[in-house]
Amino acid sequence: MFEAIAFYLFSILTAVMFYITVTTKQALFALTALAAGMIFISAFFFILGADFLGVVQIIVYTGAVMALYAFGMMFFDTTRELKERSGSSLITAGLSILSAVFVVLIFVAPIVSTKIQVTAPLIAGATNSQSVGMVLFTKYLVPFELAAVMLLVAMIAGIVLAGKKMDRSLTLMAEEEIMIAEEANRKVLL
Amino acid sequence: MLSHVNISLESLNIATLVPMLIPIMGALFILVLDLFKKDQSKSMYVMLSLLFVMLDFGSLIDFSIDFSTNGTILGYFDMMLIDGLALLGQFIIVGASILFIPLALTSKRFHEFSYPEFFALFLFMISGFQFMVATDNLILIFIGLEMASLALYTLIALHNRSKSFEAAVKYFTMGALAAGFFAFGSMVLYALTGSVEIHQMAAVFNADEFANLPFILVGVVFLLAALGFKVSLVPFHTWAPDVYEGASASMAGYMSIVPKIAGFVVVMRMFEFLIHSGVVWLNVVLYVIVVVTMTAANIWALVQSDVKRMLAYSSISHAGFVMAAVLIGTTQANSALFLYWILFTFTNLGAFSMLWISRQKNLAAGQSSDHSYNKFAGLIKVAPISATIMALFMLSLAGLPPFALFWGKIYMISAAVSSGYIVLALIMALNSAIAAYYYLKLIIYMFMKEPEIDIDNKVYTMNSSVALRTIIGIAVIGTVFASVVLNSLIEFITAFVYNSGY
Amino acid sequence: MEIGLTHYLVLSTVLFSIGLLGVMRRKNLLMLFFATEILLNAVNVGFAAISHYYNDLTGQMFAFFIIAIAASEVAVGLGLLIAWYKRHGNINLDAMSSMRG
Amino acid sequence: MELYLYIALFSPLVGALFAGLFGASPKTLLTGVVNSSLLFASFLSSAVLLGYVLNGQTVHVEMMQWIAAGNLYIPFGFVVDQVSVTMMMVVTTVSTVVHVYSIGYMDHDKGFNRFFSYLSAFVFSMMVLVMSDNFAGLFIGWEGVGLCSWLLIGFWYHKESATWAANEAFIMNRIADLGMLIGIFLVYWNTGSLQYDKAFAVMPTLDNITLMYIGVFLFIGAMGKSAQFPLHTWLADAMEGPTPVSALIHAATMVTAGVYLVVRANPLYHMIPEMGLFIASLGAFVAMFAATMALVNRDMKRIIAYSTLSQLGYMFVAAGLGAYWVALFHLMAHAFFKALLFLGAGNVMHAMDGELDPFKMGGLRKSMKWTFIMMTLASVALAGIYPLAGFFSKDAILEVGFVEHHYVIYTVLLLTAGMTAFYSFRLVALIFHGEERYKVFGFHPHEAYKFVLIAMSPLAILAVIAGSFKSTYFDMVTKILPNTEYHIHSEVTEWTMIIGTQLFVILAIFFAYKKYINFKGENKEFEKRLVYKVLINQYYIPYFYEEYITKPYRELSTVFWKKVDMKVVDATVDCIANGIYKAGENTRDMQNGNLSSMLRWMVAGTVILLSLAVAFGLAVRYADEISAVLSGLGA
Amino acid sequence: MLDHILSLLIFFPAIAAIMGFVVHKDSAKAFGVAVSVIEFVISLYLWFAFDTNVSGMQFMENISVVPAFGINYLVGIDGISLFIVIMASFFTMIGIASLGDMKKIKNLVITLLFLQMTMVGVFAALDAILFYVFWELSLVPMLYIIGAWGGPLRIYASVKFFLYTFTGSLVMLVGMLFMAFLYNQATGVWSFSILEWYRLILPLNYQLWLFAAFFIGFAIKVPMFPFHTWLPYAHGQAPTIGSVILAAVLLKMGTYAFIRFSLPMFPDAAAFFMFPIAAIAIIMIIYTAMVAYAQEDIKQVVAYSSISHMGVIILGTFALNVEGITGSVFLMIGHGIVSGALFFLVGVIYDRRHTKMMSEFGGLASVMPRYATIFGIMMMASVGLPLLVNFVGEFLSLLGFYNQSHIATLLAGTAIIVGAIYMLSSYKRAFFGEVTNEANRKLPDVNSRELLALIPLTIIAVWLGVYPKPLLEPINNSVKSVVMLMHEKAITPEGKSRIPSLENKVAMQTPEAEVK
Repeated sequence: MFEAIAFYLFSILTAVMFYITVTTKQALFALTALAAGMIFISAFFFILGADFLGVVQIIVYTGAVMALYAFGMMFFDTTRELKERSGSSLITAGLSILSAVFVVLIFVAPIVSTKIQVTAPLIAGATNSQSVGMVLFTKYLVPFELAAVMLLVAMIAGIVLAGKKMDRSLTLMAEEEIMIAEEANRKVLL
Repeated sequence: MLSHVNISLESLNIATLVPMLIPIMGALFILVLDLFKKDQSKSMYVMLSLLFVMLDFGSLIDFSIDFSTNGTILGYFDMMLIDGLALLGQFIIVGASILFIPLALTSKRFHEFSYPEFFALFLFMISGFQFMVATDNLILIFIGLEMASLALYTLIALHNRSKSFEAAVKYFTMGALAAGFFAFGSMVLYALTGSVEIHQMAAVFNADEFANLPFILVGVVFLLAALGFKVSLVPFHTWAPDVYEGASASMAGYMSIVPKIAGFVVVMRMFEFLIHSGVVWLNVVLYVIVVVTMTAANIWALVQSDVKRMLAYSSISHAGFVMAAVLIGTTQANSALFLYWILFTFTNLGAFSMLWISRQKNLAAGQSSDHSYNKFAGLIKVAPISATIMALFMLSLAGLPPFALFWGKIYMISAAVSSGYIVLALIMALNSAIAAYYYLKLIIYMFMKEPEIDIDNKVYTMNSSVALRTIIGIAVIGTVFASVVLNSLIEFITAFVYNSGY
Repeated sequence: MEIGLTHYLVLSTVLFSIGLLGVMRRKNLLMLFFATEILLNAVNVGFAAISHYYNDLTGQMFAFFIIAIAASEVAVGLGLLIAWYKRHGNINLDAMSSMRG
Repeated sequence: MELYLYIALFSPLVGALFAGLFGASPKTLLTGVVNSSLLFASFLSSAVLLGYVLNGQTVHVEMMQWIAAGNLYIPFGFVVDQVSVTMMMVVTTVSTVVHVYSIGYMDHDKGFNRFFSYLSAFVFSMMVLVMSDNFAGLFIGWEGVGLCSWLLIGFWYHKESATWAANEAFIMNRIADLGMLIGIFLVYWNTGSLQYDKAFAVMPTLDNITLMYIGVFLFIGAMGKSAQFPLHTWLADAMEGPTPVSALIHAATMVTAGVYLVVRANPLYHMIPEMGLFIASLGAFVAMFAATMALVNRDMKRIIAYSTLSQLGYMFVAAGLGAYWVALFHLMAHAFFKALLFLGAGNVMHAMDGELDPFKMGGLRKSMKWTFIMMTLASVALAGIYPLAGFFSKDAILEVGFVEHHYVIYTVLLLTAGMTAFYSFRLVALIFHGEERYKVFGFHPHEAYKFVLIAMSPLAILAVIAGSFKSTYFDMVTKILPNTEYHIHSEVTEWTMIIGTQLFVILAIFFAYKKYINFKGENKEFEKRLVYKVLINQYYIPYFYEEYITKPYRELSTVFWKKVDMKVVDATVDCIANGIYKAGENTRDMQNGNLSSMLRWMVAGTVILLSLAVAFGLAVRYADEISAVLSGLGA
Repeated sequence: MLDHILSLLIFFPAIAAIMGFVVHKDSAKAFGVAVSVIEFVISLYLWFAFDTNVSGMQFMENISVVPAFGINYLVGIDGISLFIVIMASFFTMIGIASLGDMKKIKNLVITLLFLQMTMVGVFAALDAILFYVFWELSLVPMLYIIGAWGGPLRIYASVKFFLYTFTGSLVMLVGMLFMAFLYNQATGVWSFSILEWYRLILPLNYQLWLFAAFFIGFAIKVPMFPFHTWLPYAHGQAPTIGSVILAAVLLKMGTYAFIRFSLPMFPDAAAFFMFPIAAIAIIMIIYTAMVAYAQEDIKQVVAYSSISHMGVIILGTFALNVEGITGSVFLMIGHGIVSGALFFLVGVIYDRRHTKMMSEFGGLASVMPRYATIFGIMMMASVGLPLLVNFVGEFLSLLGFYNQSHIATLLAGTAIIVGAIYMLSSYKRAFFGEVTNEANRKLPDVNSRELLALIPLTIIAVWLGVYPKPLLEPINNSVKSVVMLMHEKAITPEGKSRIPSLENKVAMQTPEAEVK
């Protein structure tokens, strides 16, 4: 019973939050609603016994991602309202509702498979974090490391793209201009 | 309580990671090098990257020898899967990268190559694609895909001009959506099978005799959308022309080959068993998608006024053509896919390199885009060799014998014919005819028109350098003399594909 | 009333659709990125639920990696946006159509 | 004897090539002399061969293989037998005369050398035609004479009418040649050979229908060359050519090729008498039909041309009724006097600076005595007055008609004989008698060169004496032709007929003289009559052809080109190409560069696939219910 | 030498062409002439060495290229292809020799030499893929020739030419691949060798479909109605040399391919489609002749006349008996010579006046008598006058088909009438009458360079008309074996009855494998 109440409560809350995120015209509202929605999602993780995931969700999303977005927003000065033409909102809404309806239509029928073989079963008696750690560092070690590399890539990409060197474009400059710029640069460095 | 896990190191088969690790190491090496010693010449980075990639290639050769004697190699809790498909895919990925890297050595300076990070990211990307093809675990596929994609977005943006940002943002946004689709599709299939490994899924489906067909189809649809985005099938292709146009020509050429072959390998792993298990729906849908992709892209290519955009659409069309192999699903078809793509690599990369070599920094008066058709008008008079080489690539793309793509084409059509897809074969053939028109258009501009824009002769070989000319030379040789190595190529590919069970 | 897997899957789908809605209608690129986050989060709910009902950790693993992917995307996405913004002074999607046809 | 055969055959060819070498250079008398001598050599050889044949032997040679494919074997084979030697004699005789005559006639023409080249080429073709031992060789000659006829009619190519007439002649002959060709095909596929002897040997085993077809198609070929109705119009127009050409080709030799064909194919036509009757009827009709047109015509050469046509009709009557030797005999006799008539007309034309209207002449007998004599002689022969050549040959044909009980044909021919006499002497009277009307037009007539007249004299002599060869000829030629003799059983009837005919003809001559000897002004009233209009307009047949065949053909061609080929066939092709291109133009907006719509496309694609998946999934899940419902609906 | 004479013949011009890039442009023509003369001499030597008594393939070479897919470099010639090969080298030779001062002459010479390689290759290839390679490759030089040296509409014309034929041949390619698949089904190995394919007996429905697929490729090339509209454009815009080679050699590829592929491989389908194709041939003959009659441009007259003549060739081919097929092969050569010469002749006047409209001319016979004479001879050859080259072929073709259908032959026979109509009327308009246009009054007659091309053609036209035996005999021998093979392979009663059996059998290939 508790589970049901919690499920419905958080379902409605997340849905509303996310809905606000995608519809509001205030960027600040959207950001806040997104953050709230993500926290509510972590609630599902806790309900489902995925404690580790819940914690990661809160830390990574609400902590890191939201912080990043917040910085971005400050940079972009998007507190002012952004005029969005919604000429084809009908198509937009229609498509998303349709997709939901179709999938739901299928999901209301129960899955009948009986041949499922679990590859990484929960380990009896271990806490969620323990078992996650167990799996993560055996079977999923390669993806885990790769994810690390991916984060490195993302970091490099972020730095490079936002870096100062991007301010002038060698691509568009004639060879002479580049020379002059390099000279100037060298002087500054000296 | 948790018990200790005892795993012998041999059973992990860590060696399977070597081909992917080489570029990662290379990337880290470059980053570290940059930390210690700033402002190195780009040529050094180019050669370093080239070395690493060639090393990678060497390791692949090693693996392929291993594969042909011992068969499929599994590694790391079955996470890694080195079978024929993986090897062939990696060969193309790494091989195309070898051909691509020297293209950085242009005589004019472009922004991206001034970053050591460019080369690091490039190597990371290769590794990402390699992971993507060398596993049948959806998680690893996903991470490899994302890693490669994120690097790719950056590489495009680093070209640093308005259009390349636009291209990168568009690509990125759509990529994010596609990632959502991929995740959702994986979730559905996971819900059905309790596994994220493709062979496992296949086992479960077959055991159930596809009892949950509607569910399966939902999963398949989302995966199809995600992978269709990657290999640019209509209607998930919309990113392609804009991104190709925004990216530098060399990068566009690279994009038309490497991400797609990675995508095709995944597609093949994912859909081949479904096709063979008699899911009629998938047959029909793929049939339609293949035909629409070929035809629609061709039709749009007809009306382009920019050569690079035309080549973008043509690449989409070629992707559709190759996608037919997945639909046909015989060993011959799957071999044809790889054969086609290898030959396509030479030709298409060559064509894009020809554009790259002629890329000027600022548009001349009367020129509407970087590589507009009228820029090439009367090229035969100004630069006869360039014109001839370009024409060669165009003819090859059009499937004119005896140039490279012709052989891929007949092998593919033969595969279609041999498994009863006569109508499909005809459609493929007729599409080649439509395609011939726009390739011909460029030839006509080059050979039969008078120069329209007053540009300096040097424009056409503005970026020319020994490295670029070498690459183009290799592409020319590959295009013209494809028939010489064709037999061994076919035998090699067929053996690999067949031994992987496709 | 028992909350079954189906409930979670439906919830996941609904959230995913909300995300799609956002992706399609947002013109502010930053807010468009929010929507893509929603997509991934929706999927995460589903994975966690399936994982729970099958007593299998794979789903949680997937969700974990999705979170990592989402985080990386944010970094790259923001980097791109900053670069674009520096040049054009806006992050309006409609301003971004120099290539067409 | 083979040597003579080759000399007879090839010396004209040598002449043609020789003259052809000088084709573009200015006139050299040499060509005329050389060619004439070569023709004379050919004549002599023919004569030698004639002597040989008269001894009852024939020459048959096979020079070389021409076409061999499958079972078909066609050699260049030549045969000199009784029939062909007759033709050879006629051809070489007339052509030698015409060659010599032409030296004078073409004296002032720029194309002198060219003319001789063509003329000799014609003789060569004609020799091939008559000497060939197979149908294919015959066809070579057949087409060759057509070509030379085209060249010679259009000899004065700067004249629009001449080139038009040349083309008309060629094309009309081609129409007939198609029939001929089909006939040849029929012969080959039914008998397995195109050699005369082999083919005719097999023919009796064939069924009647096949023979009928062969006969019909071969005769169509003959109709074209011999200008039988309805393919006759070209002959009169062919008079645009130089007069020696008219004499040689369009009177004496080429136009009789049709008759020769029927005679040559006598074993065939012998087996299909119905066809023979048709040929005879057509011949009789043409004889009359052409004669009527000759009655009123105002063009000297055309009158003679119609007369030729009429006489060809006679020949076909004889051939059709099975009297092949008679046909051939008339062919020979006719060649002599008709050529003479034409050559005389040529002299007159020359004297009158090319004027052809006899109404503008008159009284020329004073200044052109010899011509007058020769033309009168020829006209008398043509009219069939005893004892000239025409009497023996033409009377024989009348007799044939009578004996075979085809009285209608007989009557028609008899009437035609009268008309022949009338128009011949109308011409003579208008030209040579009466007032000297030409003075009004400022002509200064003069007699032709001496050597020209001398050259003509053999013909004049032959026109007179040819009749006396009849029995020799008969003995010779009936060795291979049916030797039916046509004798009217009762002597009284016979004499009545002969005398009656003679009287009738003489009457016609007098009538012509009376009417035209003192011709003054033109008879306007007569010209308003319908009969006159019909006749002068050649029964409106050329008009009909022009209006209902040539014009529609031209218009249809234009329609085919401008409407069908350009607007339908080509436009369809372009339409497909443009359609594809337009499809691209119209849908390229799908790629509008806006990220939102790109994302929407992607979602839309997914949703469409989803809907298909759902539909399919539901259909599979409820397959039983669906089929139950459908069967309930009676589907 | 003899073992590889065909390869020599194929690749010699190509290698020479590549070397030609180095040659200075002033000497390019001389170089081209030298190369093509050598090539022609080799081809004559080929004829000399050719054993006319052998009906099968000679000078065969077989090098395995892609054994995994059954693609071989397999070449050889028989009586059917021998003379077309010689004709190809002959026309290239006189074509280059008679080139006038043109812009970019070096490019043109090189292109022509490449074209020669493809032409010889097509007729010598005995492997379907090899055949296809040359077939398609021949489009490129022609595209360039039309597109770069053509008239005002040259780009449209060249693209139309290329795309049209390319499209058709792609359909043919699918047919080839299907054929190879059937062969694979029957024997278990891949092979594209035509000679191997001959051994395959196919059920009727396969035959029909395959025949249709090949037909589209060939019909467009020939070109058959209603696929012919590219031809007038191509001819109308092409430079003289382009038209000459197009008409003389390239069009023959289609008709040759019918004999090489369609007939022996699908005898029953050939018999089945005989009448529909005959109907098309008749339309080609009559309809295009009428269209030709309506033309105002003298080159278009010749172009349409080509189509009309190709109709006769097709008809002869589908007579399915020795007479007809022999005739059609001979007519290919005849038509090549005659229409080639006619295009040369049109080129002569175009060079002088830069117009091809007949209304611009008139009375040329008095200004240019030699020209008029040669034109006249060729025109007469074109209308099929006996003792000139075309007659032999036309006669045999029609004769052959007469055995199959009387009415059809009667209709097709109108070729000799309608042909005469348009030819004579065009000739009359251009050559006869008074000289009305002042510009024509001072036109020089044909010069020695032009005579260099025209005189040999005239001589050949007459020689082959009078003494066709040297060509006819080898052709006949080879055709006989083709017909025999067809008769043996035919499975339907219709096929058996339509294709005659020949008594004295000359073994060529005996059918072995059969597709179930």
